Amino acid sequence: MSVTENFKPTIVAFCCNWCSYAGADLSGTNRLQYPANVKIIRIPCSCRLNPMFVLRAFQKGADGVILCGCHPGDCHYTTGNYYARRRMTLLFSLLDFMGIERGRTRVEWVSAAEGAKFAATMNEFTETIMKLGPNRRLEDLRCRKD
Amino acid sequence: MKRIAVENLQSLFAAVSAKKQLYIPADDSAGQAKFTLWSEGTVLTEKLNTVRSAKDLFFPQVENLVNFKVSSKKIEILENRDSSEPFVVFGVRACDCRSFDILDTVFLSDPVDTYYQSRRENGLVITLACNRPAETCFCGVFGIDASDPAGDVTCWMDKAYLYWRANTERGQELTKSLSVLEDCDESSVDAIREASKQILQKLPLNDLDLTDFRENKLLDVFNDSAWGELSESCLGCGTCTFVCPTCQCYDVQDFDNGREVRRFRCWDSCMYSDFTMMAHGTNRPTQKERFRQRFMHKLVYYPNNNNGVFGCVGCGRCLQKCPIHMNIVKVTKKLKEGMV
Amino acid sequence: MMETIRRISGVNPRKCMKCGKCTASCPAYDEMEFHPHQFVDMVETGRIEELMQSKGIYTCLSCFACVERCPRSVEPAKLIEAVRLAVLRQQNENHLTANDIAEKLDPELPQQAITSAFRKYRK
Amino acid sequence: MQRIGVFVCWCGSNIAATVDVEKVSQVLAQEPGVVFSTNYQYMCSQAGQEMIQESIHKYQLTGVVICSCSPRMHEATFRKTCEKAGLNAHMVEIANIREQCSWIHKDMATGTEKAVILGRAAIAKVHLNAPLTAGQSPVKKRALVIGGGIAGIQTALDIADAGFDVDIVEKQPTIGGKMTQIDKTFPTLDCAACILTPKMVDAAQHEKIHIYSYAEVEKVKGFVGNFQVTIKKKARYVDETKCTGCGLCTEKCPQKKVPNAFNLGLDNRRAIYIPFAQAVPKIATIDADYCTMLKSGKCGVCSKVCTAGAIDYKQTDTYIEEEYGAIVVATGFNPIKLDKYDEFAYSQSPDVVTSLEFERLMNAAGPTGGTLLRPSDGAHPHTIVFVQCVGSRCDDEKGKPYCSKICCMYTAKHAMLCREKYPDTDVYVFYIDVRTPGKNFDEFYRRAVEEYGVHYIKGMVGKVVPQDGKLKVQASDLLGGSQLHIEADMVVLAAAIEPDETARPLATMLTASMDTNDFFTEAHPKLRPVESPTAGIFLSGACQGPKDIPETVAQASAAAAKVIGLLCKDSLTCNPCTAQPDELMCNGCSSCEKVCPYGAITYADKEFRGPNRTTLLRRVAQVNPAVCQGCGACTVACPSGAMDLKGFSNQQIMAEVDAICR
Amino acid sequence: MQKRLKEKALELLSNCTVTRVLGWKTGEFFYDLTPAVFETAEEVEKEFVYSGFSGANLSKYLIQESRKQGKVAVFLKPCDSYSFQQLLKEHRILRENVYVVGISCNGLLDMEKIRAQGCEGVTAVTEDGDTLTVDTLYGTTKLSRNDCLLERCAVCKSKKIVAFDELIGEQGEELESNRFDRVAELEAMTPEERFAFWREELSRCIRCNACRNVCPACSCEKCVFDNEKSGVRNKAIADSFEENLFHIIRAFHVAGRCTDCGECSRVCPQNIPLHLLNRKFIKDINEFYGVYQAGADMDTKSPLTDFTLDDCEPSIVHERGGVQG
Repeated sequence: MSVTENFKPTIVAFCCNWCSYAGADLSGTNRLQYPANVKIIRIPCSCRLNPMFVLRAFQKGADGVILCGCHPGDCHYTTGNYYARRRMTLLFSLLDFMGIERGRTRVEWVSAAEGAKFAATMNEFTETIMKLGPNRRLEDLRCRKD
Repeated sequence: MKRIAVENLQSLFAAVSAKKQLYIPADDSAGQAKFTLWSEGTVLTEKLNTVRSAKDLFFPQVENLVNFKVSSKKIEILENRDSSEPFVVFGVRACDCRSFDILDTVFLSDPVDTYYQSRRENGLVITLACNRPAETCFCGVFGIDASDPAGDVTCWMDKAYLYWRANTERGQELTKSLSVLEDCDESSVDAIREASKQILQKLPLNDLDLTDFRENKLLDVFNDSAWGELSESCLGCGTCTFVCPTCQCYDVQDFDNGREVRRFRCWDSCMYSDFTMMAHGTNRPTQKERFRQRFMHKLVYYPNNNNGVFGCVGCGRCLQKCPIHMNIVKVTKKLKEGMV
Repeated sequence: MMETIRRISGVNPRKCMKCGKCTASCPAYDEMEFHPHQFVDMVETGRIEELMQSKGIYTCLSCFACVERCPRSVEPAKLIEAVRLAVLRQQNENHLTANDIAEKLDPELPQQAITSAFRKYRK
Repeated sequence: MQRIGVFVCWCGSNIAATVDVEKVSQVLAQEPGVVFSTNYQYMCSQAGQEMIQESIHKYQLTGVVICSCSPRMHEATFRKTCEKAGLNAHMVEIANIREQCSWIHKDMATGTEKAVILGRAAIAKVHLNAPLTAGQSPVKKRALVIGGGIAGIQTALDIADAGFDVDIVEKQPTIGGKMTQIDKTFPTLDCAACILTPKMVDAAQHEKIHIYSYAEVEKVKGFVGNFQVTIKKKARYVDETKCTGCGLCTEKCPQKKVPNAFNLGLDNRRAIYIPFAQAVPKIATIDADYCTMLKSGKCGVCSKVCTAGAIDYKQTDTYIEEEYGAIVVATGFNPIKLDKYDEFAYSQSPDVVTSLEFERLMNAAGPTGGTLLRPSDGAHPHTIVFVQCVGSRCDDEKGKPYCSKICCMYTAKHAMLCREKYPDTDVYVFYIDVRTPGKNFDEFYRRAVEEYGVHYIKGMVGKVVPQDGKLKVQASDLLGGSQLHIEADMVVLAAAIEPDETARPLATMLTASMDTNDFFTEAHPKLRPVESPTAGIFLSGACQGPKDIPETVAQASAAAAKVIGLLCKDSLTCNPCTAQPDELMCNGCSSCEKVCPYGAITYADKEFRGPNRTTLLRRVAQVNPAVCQGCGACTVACPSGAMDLKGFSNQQIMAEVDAICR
Repeated sequence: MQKRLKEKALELLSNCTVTRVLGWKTGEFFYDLTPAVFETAEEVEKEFVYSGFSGANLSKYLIQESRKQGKVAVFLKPCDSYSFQQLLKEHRILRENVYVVGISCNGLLDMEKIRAQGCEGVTAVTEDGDTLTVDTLYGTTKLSRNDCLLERCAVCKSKKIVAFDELIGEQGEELESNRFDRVAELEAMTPEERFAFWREELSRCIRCNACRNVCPACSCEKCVFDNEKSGVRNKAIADSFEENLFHIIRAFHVAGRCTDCGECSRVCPQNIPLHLLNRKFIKDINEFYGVYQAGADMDTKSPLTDFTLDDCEPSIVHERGGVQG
């Protein structure tokens, strides 16, 4: 159990440049706290997220991966998040099919005005990952930090 | 010669396993045979042979070579050899046993591949004569007697007994330590061998004639017009290579986990488009050249360099597993047409 | 106490913008000493005791006109109901006896309202 | 190997208070490729920028990482800084250690550790950055204004006065919009028509303005500077070039029972009509829903009376394709439908009217000729109740969550006008708050109360019941602490306003974003209020949010200024972060093309060198960098990974992932 | 059937409709047929075979063949015709250079299944209705034909030939198939069981790439797993993660394009049921976005290059039934 007690999860948040990255900035501007485990990678649009990036993150030691994009209908590029939504739905379903914990992956739509939602989402997601413990089912042993 | 009743096989395995790690061919979850580390309950397969050859135990598909650590701006080199402990492999067929000779020629000649060497030194081979060869078997073509294989120890099996003959010093040493074995007469296996030979003679591929390839016809074979047709349907996958007991090509790759770099080698296949890729590209641009390379190597280059010994042992794995059923037998026969 | 009321009712009185439409809609306005918008205000400012003492909470018909009309979905009637429940839970008083029913009967009033009120306020 | 410089900003104490900037710059100095690392109080200051420039020269930096505030804040600043020092702008990466680090963490150790990781990710990315050069795309010097209300007219006039061609597309047969229906304007009470119609005429006569009336935008393609727009001119069955606007047909048409939309259905018009006397263009239009000739082929009266021979029953919708450099949205607003608010009896009594209907009833050109009469019996009303905030300031389910902004003022205007014209009427205004933030607005409202004796009552109307020709109004008086029962002759509802229903499909065509209420979103709520986030799309008037006339006109001119600024340029710098296919790996499968929202991807059959001196003809994707906006949808649709995105390449993103997870 | 196919091949060659015929060529044994291009009548006469072991899907070869000089004839079974049409849709095959002879099909045989039923040293198989007579070096056995069908044939989704110039045999119908049963069974397991199942299966992978190289959808000019620049190139499975990575990404890349032709599982030397991953995607697509069959027509948009405004959210994976992980 010591593993879980000292567990400091690594969480990668892919944020679209136009809504969610701005939403993340806003939660900073409003001084809303969320765990430092969450590290944000800026991508132009949620549709830029290649499933390979998600798997890469798990390989290199991430315990949770979350994608944040504009709300459906609000995509800066009009339709990007609709494609992202289908891709991630199918990817997550396949991961689930392969027995990977459902909670490790998530998609959340966060607008530029939803600083509070961003922080709340990250707090909640981190909590979920804390409960799940370290990623063991989709890890690369060569990357394990011991 | 020793023997043990078939129903007591598990106690033999237990006795060997008590001394060294023991690998035996056992069925995996898909019902295919695979060399498996023996533990209580591991049962010897009824299949003729394993899907992957016994090569895996001496030349694994992936093997660590060395690690680098990059800290600030310095590079540190760290030894990262997979430890090789003494082990015994039971149930190696005559074909696979012969493949070790071929691998030895490659890996143990100067410069010696110490990774392979340490495994060879640590590994004791117990062969098992074939009673029921498959239609795809053609080891006889290479002068291999499947009814009397080599190895540190040779075994035969019938319904009642497993017969055991130590061939080498190492084999004898192991035999001595195994009290479960009982003495028996050398002639006990004659009947088994005879029955086996009867079958071996009837195998459909026995007529494969390789004599023409022994002569130095390198360029003729290389330029044969049949290669295009033969390779046409090849998918360029690595199945034949990876199930082959004698293929020994590998690639060296690095894996960076962000804190240190692991350098490892892994099997490569000359059927792959990026095999021996160089800065200028590849010198085998189409599947025809890659396909030709594999068979030229086994049928021409290797025998030319090694006193006429072919780089194939006739195990028949590629015949069974090739997705499009192209194989060394078909290639040989087709090429022979051009040699007349 | 304020929290209890909020919990029972599920109403957030802070959503109220004090427009008074509830009070404007209330058919029992004249029967009450506190009116729907005041209920909301009193719950918000914590004047719950006063409310619980009030007879007005029993003159509320639970017609839900205020709930229906409130532009902010504050739902005053639910607050009143919650206060009544709080009273019931606290005091077990008998607010409606069988004898009281006759005078309450009104052809305009649905029978069901009487029945449900009787069930609720009878000890 | 890049030579990377790392610059850690303190942002005064904004970063330095929770991030040990000294430590961050020291640790990052140890990263491979980093040849210089420092920290400074304000990197964005003149001195900070000079320090970066000097370091670029001194250490021959090929890449720069700045650990500072959000790239949304100063990425552009730092890129320019580095560009001036001779470094390509895209060799700069920002690690966001303020908004996404120092401001969300309280603990120095946590903040520092995270800042280091974010810095590493930026360094890892810079290692793979390549200099990018933005392409140029030409600007079509013509603007399109969608909507011909006061906002559209003002924008068009301003753009045209600057010397650029402007087209106005108006869906109604005339321009003018809502303002044409209004009687007087607050707070000055001048006549709306008197100030609007000259502008309409100006627009019609301006040589740089072309008006497409009775037309709609059908399709929009392209991007800033190069929009291709298809405009649908709806069939009006009247030849615009021949019609003189004499109006004879509108008098002779036998179909008299057509609800007059201009008067909100308060009276009837003919099937062929000119909306109002000052319509621009003053051309008749046949209402195909009512015209017996079009419906059954029997009639043809208008054709017979038309001396100009302008009637053409065979006219069909026509489509015009035009190119524009900029598009202005000025689609305006409408009052909401009141079906949901039946407590006010709007559907039960004709004497319950909306404020806009009330405008028509007060208007000299309206159905009653400017005399205030009850629609039900044409009697003079003596008691009028105005109800504020109908459908505004509601919970999402109950109506619009926003304040419609204009109702307080026009209600004050209506109340005042009633009392002025008919001093014997009692006028009640029920309000929740009276909101009068505007020049001379509160004075106006106070005049209504003090000089005109309008009864302002804080409270709300609960229900209106039509009974015996009267309207029984039950309301609360919160300050008086009573429930009021008023017998009114008329009830006027200040209905909330909402964006025009054409706005949402238009936004989709324009790829412009909208908020949940269908108002167009501005690029920045404070600093770029008249631009849409979609480049080349500008916002004018109430399509962006509720506005009164002065505000609308101000925004219209502001949008025009922005358009002029754009059209002045001969070419635009394109987004350099575009998709780029590796033709050698492209399968030509069209997956990328199918997901591209801009149609930036086409295919070409190209010859490639095959093995053994052969040539192969292959279908490969081509990206038009002037059209590509860099979303990256194609990069993921591409199974072979042939399509990559410059500036956010697969390798760059994976390097960031690696750095964060390591 | 073989006779009719041979006749057709000869006819097409002799009347110059085509210059080449793509079919199956005889091997050393009765079962080891190799896809081959026949250019002369003599070759066809001598070596052309069509039998229960002509399982190989020939459509992928057309990517190359249709780009060569002259027209090529190809024999496509119903399921192969879906692959063919999907490739057409992706502009990979030049239709004008191909003459498609659609052939009806009553299911193909799986040598692995015959061997798995205890037949060693098989020398001949004769089909007689529902029975197979298997001659081996060690005697003769009779097997039920149904037990020896390729997995994809046992759960055949369609007997319809969706693209052809000419038909031999009857045109068939799309079938009610129970092909998703196994997927559903796995879905009903706990995540731990599913994880254990896939670990066991995928741990056998030797990354021979047979599944990829045989797959008609995996026809990339250069696969990401062979491409140094992709960042995911690898040649061997150095860690169990890479097993997952390869098969997840491969399944994802063919999602919406996979016709469920089953070749991946047929060729896997380690008998990994790889088709289950693809079928899971197909099942999900059918459930989330409406029934879609890749290759069934030329027009319908692939579900991954399409969307609707009210698609389900990814959280559906968390919300729907089954045991939470």
